[in-house]
Amino acid sequence: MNENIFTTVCPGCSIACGMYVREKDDGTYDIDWRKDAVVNAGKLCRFGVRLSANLKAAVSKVDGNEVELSDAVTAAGNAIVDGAAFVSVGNTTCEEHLALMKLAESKGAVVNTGMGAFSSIPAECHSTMGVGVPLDAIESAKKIVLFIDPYEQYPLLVRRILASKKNGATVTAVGWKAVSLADDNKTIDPANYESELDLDNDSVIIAEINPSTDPERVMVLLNLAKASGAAIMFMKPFVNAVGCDLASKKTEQKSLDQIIAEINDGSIKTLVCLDSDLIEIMPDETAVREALGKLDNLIVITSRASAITDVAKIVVATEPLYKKAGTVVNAEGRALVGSGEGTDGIDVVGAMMGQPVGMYDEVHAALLATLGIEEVDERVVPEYEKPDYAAMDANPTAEAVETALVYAGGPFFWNGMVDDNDFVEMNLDMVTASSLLKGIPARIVSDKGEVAIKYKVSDVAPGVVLSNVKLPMTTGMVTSVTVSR
Amino acid sequence: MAEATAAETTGTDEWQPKIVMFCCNWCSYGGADSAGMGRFQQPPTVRVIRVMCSGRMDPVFILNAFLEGADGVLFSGCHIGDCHYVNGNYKATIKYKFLKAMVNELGLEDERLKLDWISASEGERYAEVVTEFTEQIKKVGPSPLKPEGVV
Amino acid sequence: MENEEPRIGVFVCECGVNIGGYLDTQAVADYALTLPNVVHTKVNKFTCADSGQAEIQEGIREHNLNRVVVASCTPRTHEPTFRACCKEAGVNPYQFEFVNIRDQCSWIHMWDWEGATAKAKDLVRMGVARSRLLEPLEESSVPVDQNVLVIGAGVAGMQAAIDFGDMGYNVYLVEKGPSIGGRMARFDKVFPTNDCSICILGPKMVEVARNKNINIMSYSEVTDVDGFVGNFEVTVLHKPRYLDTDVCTGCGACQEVCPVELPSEFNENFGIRKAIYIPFPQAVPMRAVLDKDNCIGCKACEKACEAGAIRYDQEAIYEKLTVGVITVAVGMDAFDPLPHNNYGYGLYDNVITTMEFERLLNAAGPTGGHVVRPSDAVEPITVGFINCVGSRDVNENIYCSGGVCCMFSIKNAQLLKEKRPETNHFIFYMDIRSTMRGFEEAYNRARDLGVKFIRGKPVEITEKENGNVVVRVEDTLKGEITNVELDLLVLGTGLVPNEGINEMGAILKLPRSADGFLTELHPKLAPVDTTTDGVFVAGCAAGPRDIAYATAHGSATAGRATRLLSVGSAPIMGITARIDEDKCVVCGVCVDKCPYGVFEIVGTNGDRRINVVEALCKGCGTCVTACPTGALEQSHFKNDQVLAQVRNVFQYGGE
Amino acid sequence: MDIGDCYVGWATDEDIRTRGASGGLVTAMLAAALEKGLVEAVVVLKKLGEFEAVPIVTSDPEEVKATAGSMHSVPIVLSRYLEYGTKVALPAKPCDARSTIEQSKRGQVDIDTTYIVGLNCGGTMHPAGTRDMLDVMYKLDPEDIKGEEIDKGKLIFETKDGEEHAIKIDELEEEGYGRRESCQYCAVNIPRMADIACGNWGVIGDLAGKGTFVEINTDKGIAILENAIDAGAVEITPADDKGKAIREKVDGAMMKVAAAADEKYLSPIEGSHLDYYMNALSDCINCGACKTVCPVCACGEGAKCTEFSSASDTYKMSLFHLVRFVHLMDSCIGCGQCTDVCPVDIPLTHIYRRFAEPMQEEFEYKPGMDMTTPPFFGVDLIEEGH
Repeated sequence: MNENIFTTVCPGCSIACGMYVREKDDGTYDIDWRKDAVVNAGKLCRFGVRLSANLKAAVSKVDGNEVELSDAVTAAGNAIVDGAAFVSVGNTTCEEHLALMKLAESKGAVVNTGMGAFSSIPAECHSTMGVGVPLDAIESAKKIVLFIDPYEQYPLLVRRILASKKNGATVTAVGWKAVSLADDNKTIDPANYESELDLDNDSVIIAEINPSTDPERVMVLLNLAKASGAAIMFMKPFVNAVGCDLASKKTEQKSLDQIIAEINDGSIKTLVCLDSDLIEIMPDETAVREALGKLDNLIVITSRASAITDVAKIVVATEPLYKKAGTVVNAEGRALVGSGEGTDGIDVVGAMMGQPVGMYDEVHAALLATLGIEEVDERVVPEYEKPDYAAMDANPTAEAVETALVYAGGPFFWNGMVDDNDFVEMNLDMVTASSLLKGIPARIVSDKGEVAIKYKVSDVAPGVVLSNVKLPMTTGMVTSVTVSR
Repeated sequence: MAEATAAETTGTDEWQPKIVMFCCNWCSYGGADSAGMGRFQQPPTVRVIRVMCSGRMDPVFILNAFLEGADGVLFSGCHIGDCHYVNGNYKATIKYKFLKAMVNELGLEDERLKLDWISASEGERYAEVVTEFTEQIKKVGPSPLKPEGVV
Repeated sequence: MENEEPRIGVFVCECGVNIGGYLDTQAVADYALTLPNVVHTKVNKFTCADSGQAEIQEGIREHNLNRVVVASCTPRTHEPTFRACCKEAGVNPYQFEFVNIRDQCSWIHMWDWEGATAKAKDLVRMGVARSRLLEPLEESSVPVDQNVLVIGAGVAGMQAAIDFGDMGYNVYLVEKGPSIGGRMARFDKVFPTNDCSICILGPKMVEVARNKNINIMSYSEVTDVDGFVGNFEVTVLHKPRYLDTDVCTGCGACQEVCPVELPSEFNENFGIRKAIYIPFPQAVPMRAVLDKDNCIGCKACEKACEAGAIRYDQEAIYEKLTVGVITVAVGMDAFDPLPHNNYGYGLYDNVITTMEFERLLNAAGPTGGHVVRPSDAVEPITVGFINCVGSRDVNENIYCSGGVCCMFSIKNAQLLKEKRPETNHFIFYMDIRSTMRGFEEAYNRARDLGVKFIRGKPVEITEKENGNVVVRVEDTLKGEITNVELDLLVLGTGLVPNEGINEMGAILKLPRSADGFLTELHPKLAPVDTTTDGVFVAGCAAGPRDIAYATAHGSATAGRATRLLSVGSAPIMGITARIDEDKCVVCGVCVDKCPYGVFEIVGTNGDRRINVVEALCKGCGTCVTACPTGALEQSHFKNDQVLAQVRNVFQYGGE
Repeated sequence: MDIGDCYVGWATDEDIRTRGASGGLVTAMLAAALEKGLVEAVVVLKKLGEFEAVPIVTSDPEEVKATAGSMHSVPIVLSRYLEYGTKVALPAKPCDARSTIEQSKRGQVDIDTTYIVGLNCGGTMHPAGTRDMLDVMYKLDPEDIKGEEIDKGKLIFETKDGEEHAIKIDELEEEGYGRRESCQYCAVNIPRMADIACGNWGVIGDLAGKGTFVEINTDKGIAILENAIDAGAVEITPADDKGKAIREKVDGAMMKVAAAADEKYLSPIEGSHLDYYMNALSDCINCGACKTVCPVCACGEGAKCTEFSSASDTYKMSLFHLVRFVHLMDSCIGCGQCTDVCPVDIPLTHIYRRFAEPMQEEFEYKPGMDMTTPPFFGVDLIEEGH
């Protein structure tokens, strides 16, 4: 009777909370709280606590049949042709991402991180967009403006913001839903952010960039930060989104929408996804499934079973994140390594381009060079260059909705998880106007279909049906709907 | 409809609490029926939920009733010694002790939770218990746990 | 069926004007139709009438209903009716839900039309919410063993045994004492006819002994009962008599020679018995019994016994029986005035109890039928009787002993007066309760004989030097206080539960009422049934009653039990506890909580699980409450079904 | 050897004796239990860093020996890690021992196959809090720390340069550092509910610092110690009366301190209780960690508190918390785990204690102190007796 202990990070979002995994003889595992972890002292949110139930290991497959890993690797190696597109949004280590970049390069392509905003915004802004402020700095801010709902989207930020309040900070939330810890909840036209928010050097802006983020909004926030001197932190839905961004050649990338468009117009025939499930990530699930169906080859290298592994032509299954050797860079820019020593993920990518086993050290060294550090020390946040950027022209439209389902992503949303607690939120007026009954699911209808789902009465903006889970009738991050009993 | 007129004159503007009451099948539910048989009038504030035994009275039910917005919760079973199921009502008293202590510590008014034994023959007493409890709740007012917008 | 989309029909009863006159039934029905899954509603004049039931069945057919909600009177009277109605039309009876808007709404809010209507809507909404979650259930059955156990061989138990035996069922008649016969064997005469008690009981005892189907187990006790209706596993302890009952002839030679003299229990401790003795002359079985606690081991009896029946080394035997049904007839005790010295009993020699008087009066008793007073063995001239000793008394027992003691005193005064007309008799009473046939006549006869009735509760008893006792009493009819000097005072002691009743109740899992007697299933409609299926109660175990009443009960238990025996199977209710083994963590809390022993932990280590013996479950749901995981559920009262009601008490205001 | 006997013992192995705390008796005893087949597994504390060790299960005696001298662990939910009936020995602070006993009452641990080796405890510190404290109070770099100990009311850190840095614990706790709050008011220091209670209190004279004081509490305690002696892994000598008296004195002093802390931390709530609790719980993000780590909760993933409560409920408080308040009233041992893992820093242990303490006092039931009382409203069964 023996147990293996792995120190690792939670793959739920870009905070990268420390945890340790207790793996039993039979390969099952349990998560536990690593209280000395520098990120969040071992505190975990619902996603992390339930990790072992949430994440299912992937199985190698070719044409839907289970195969040995080596056979899947061979099949993948043969199927990856020149002109293939590569996606890695940041759900794995920097080293694996770098290895994939090498593979892509050998096929004359780049690896897309899926963050459309990065492609549309000048490169000198990327560092600011990628690496945020240290989490400790949130606690010592004097003013915090939230463009996210920390409770649902990034639950582990809650304690940081609460700490800041204890230290005397005021918190303003701008968004669809009143955030209970905020001193002030506002709906502001983006044109008036600067005048209404009154920020300065001691302020921190917390917002999000995800694959569906409108670059115009990012520009507005960058301008706001620049004009006020406030620090800005963009949270990302993926654990290593920052690391992948740092490692990537950003400007040449395509957004996920572009990739889907190119699949649809036939210019992409082969797609390689590294721990990135487009079906889960993109709001219009049916459209993505349709597009993926048009590919000649969909090759998925991944550690976990998900929607995309069911439809992929080739699945190359790698070890779970907690077992992997490698580096993850979280939202603060802090580089973290776990105690895992597995290099399957890198070795399979190497094998696909005919590289011998043992590439890990090489890519790790390359990563350190990219990050500009000598060794990974989780207690030290590396210094990142933050070039001054020019204010950009942005013409964001004030977001107004009639009656619309609006997605606010959270760990469960981005990881495609459902559980019994799935629900949407709307305000009391909407509930009574729609004659909803207590305890009876609401019926939400869009052009594409309908669902019946539990609802919760919250302080949400009029006309908004807010959801943290994906519903199979949406067309985008905002979908026009009707609500009835 | 003389009754309607009567209702209008009884001052319906006054706030009427909503009380959730759990009754065991054998005694208290029978007591409630007996109150009807005897036409013992009482305020229409109580919503009775029938369970087989007061021992079935799960603290979850009572806590949930409060969270739903109950201004008061009554629960009732056979008199001690008369339990149809040997000693279910005795077990209920223990749960009640815990629950009562819990509700008190939580800061809900003590008056909002009450256990009373009512036998199947005690229709008049049933009406008295309901009437008195309603008055008691009217004095303490609406529950602070009542969610916004529910009636 | 379970996953079928609910299609609910709501039927609102006007009950003539009983409901319709006090709340807006049409508004309730209209409201119900707005609720999810409700596809049909109808207001009936009388839902329970044939026409109303036909409307339900028509609704089920026309709208393809799979659930029915009736808002009318109370499930306590009408649930079976509507369940049967639903079943006939193809809806599972457990998917019928009753909403009480008459007894618990219209009748109690008669002057609040609006309030009653609003409440009725709430109740219907709660009912519909519960109905949505109701699951179809099947009632199952278990086979019934054809053997019968009767516990207690007093007159009630004997009657039950005879009836069972005559019907052809094998009966185990277990009696704690060395002979059957019970209390009645000790009475002199019985009211109101003044028949000689043993003269009428004796033949019945013989009848029991002769009945081939009755297996008398005297000097035996039931120590454990496991199992459930139709399949009870009974352990009987046969106490050692220290003699071979097959060899003993009941000649009594042993008791002649035994040198140890002890007070005779049969004679209420007047007179003596020996350490080895025959309980009484008419005992069945007519066998001796050796009281080992008091035996000095002289072995005189062994020498005297020509049959050679004595066995000093005999040991107790535990016998296991399997029976299908059980009649409990463990009888009663008379109230004991000794601990509190009620009316000077225990302080003054010439204060005795009715039972003692009964033995003194008995020709076969210790005095040969001469009533003498204890202090000087003189036959008394003035005798007083106090009724309600230990009953109708807030300090002792509040209940009335059913008129039994009133009649006792009347009978005894009358008997002595008839025997010795020179005697004077006073009966001190609160009320004379002569309720049954012939009782009032007996009362009148006593008055005609000159027995004096003084309505009043004596306040003080004093003893004079000559041993006479003086009763100080307010004659509440005259309104004056008098002192009555008596040669002998007899206390009309009430009936109390048998001392072993708590133990018996625990063994059989039967609840006791506040008066300490066993509780019948229903005092009016199921007077001999109990809350444990297959266990019936007869005679004084379930309350004070006279011989006729007890005998009738004995027969009644046989009748009720034969329903199960003759069919050969017993139904098991649908509302029992069930366990979800995936959720169960085998914490075992339910094992301790269940009063019926439904649960047991079986298996070892990782395979441990809770075994649920559904047939034992009475459906109280206490275990479900105790279960912390929610793995245990009570069918038809599942957690989510009850919570659905709780959660539908309230609604958003805009509806 | 009899129940109630007290000894001072040490490991015979030189290496274990010097590396282990107080002569390495516990380590040697656990390793011997494995080696001689008394148990199939041992729970050991694996060091994740200077300030954190985690419990793991092993069948390898070498791994047991390697952990000599480790410190800081959290109460283990033994049933989460082991199948029922596994023969196991575990080192246990009083809260570990109490939680194991509570688990066994709920059928999660077979107490007959579980050897609880109790360790005296005067409190533990949260690793992250310790780092902060070193930084703020001691002005030391946490990475420079080599060891720590408590002596005469002072918390002493030894740095790699061999220097000792001491600050009074009172002073630290005044500033919000030091031991976990729940440890501050925990009055159980000597684990007499364990099979055998071990610690350094009462080891005096030449043996001070080189021996472990043990008190035998059960037959299993005798078995595990005798097993170690038979295996030649441990040597013992009877404890002398002076040592016993000193041990009692230390325990008494600790209990007094705890009582004072209890008074301080669990002082009456001023103002509205409901506001206090609503406010305290308002930031809950429904992660369920508090339940998962709770060592006296036997339920699995599904339980009444979670099944009937949903994040979609529009309630002013969550049913989850309210149900747990009731469920823990008779069983909370105040181990502090829920507070430790709460991602929004709700002082959960503190809150549970507020509900549990009055009832535990009323029913005179201190959970985890013995095997005789059944759990979860089980107190009624005792009352039923009379």
